[in-house]
Amino acid sequence: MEAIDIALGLFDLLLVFLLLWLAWLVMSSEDLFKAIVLFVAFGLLMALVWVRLEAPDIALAEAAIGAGLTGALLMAALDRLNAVKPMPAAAVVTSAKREQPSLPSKVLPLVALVLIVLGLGYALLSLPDVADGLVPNVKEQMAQSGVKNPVTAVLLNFRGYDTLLEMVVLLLALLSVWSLGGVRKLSPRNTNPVLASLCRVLVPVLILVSCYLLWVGADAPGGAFQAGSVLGAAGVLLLLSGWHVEQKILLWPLRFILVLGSGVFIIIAAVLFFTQGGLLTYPVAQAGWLILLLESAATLSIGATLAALFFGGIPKSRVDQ
Amino acid sequence: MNRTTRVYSILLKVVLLALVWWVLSDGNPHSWWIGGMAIVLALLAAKSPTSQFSISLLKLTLFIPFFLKHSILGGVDVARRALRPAMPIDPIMVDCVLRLPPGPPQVLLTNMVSLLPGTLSASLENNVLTMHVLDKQGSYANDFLVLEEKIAELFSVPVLSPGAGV
Amino acid sequence: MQLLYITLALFLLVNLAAGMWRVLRGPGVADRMLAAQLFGTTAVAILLLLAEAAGSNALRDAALVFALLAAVTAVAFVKRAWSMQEERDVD
Amino acid sequence: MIDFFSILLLLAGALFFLAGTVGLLRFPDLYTRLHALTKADNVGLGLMIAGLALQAESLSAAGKLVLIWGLVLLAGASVAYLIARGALLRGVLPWKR
Repeated sequence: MEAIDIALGLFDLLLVFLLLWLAWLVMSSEDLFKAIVLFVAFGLLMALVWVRLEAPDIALAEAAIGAGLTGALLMAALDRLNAVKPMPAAAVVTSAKREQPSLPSKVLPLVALVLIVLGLGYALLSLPDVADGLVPNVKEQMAQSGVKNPVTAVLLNFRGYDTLLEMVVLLLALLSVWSLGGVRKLSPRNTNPVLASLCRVLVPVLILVSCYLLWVGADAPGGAFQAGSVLGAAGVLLLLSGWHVEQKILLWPLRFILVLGSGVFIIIAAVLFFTQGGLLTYPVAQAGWLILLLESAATLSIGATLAALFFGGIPKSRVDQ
Repeated sequence: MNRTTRVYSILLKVVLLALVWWVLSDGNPHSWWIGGMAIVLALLAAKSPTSQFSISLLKLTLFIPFFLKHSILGGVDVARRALRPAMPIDPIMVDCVLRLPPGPPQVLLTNMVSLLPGTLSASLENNVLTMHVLDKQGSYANDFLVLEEKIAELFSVPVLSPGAGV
Repeated sequence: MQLLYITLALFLLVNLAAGMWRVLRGPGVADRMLAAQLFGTTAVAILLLLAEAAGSNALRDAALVFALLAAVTAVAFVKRAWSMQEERDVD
Repeated sequence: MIDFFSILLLLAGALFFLAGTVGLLRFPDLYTRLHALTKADNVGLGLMIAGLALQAESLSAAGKLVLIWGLVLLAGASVAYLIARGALLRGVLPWKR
């Protein structure tokens, strides 16, 4: 089996090297578009790293969010940046600033960097050689969690408030984008038949995959965030192909779906608080379906939020001003 | 479009989506309660404009070997050109007047052209397909006509007036 | 078979590293985007090889998600990010 | 016997991936690079998936592999068209010998 170890060692080595190189290139690139493409490649390699670290849950999440939707979100952001100021001017400004770096501005970041590296190195070296962490605790409690996948058990049961707060963060992100102003209208209906037929195939498949990830999350890698971002991708695709949405749907139903995830979480937490005496401590018999309910609501909200983030400003239909 | 074809096309979609779900869930029989809901949702999203074209499954199975053979040939052709030191390419843009009706037949043709040897679709506008051809000495014109006839057969539509050319 | 899967995965990773040159070189934004597309397909293949080597169904799901979302990113590029940029690159 | 075919298909697939990368690096313009990418890579992935599907433990697992290939194929062809069309609209001229 030695040859396998050598091959795996080389694979890991090349992966780490590429990852560091890409990270450097992403940060040092002056061309924003190039940086986005490099960042997508970075996310892609990151997913492979999680695979090698035997964390398929995170690999799946990284594939869905890091390498997938983030690229689309960043491109939408670049599109809006371009609308604000033309690129060449930005490049001129940066190169002018570059001319005279004073000595402290050179040395201080270096010192900070060395300190951080030393700190990280110390933290890494002071770790115990073999650490079980919380694994035994999780294993012990698995029977009470209502699901079979330990990651889902941790995210939605043992530490359910983590996921609740993440939902709120997403909502806040969207609210801050909306509060920046700028009402956007839906793009006109697309007449490109090739794109339209691509959407006709991809959107149903994306919906099926999203439901599948939601379902499989109970006993294997998957779950609300992966499912939500796949759903969000379906929304992005529909937006790009000129999907027509009625104004009345954009007003209340959309907002309802956006807060659904956090809302259901909070309602369940409140009900449990009065009946069980603790926030998000599910009774064992009900844990399974409660988690599924929470995850379904969260999936819808995450999907809608990501699509809305991609869209940018507060959506308005074409007719309405 | 009459009632039977509409029922047939919805049924075909349900079967295809169910097949995808079966594959996704690894044939797990306990997954179908959520699978059923997923299929209904997907169907609602896939609500396509009424299309007068339909494909029989028999014709599709006959079409697949043709497609596989030619896409492999396409891969071999471009791989050979990329790997040969002399890199024998001599590209040109060609406009073709399509003999297929607009809609799914033209879209399928556009996508297929990009996978077959030496050709790449670059624009589909008003029944004219602009292709990028990798080697102008190649047999692309003939291959294109054959492909068009195959697709017409697949959709059971007649090829219109003979009009392909530069 | 295990050894073959891992070796091929390594080979594909080397391929991907070579493709980096096109991202850096450009010249146009579309050229860079193409290289990203190549990465997507290659990553799908690597994930499937690793999935087979580890016998893990979850990695096949990751490959599927990858394949789907790479397409969405590419469409987002064509419709959104590829507007004023190319004019600068063409001149 | 099945293993033999698998190995053959996997190696052939890798060769096409190599050709795709070489094409991406060597070909002179966007359009020709698109040729290399859509055709060579999709055939490469197809052959690899065929090799892996022979090893799959169940019919549905093999089906998932085929589904992935089908999606990559459709997306590859459509995206190639969208990019080529975009380039044409922006006046990117094809390279001539």
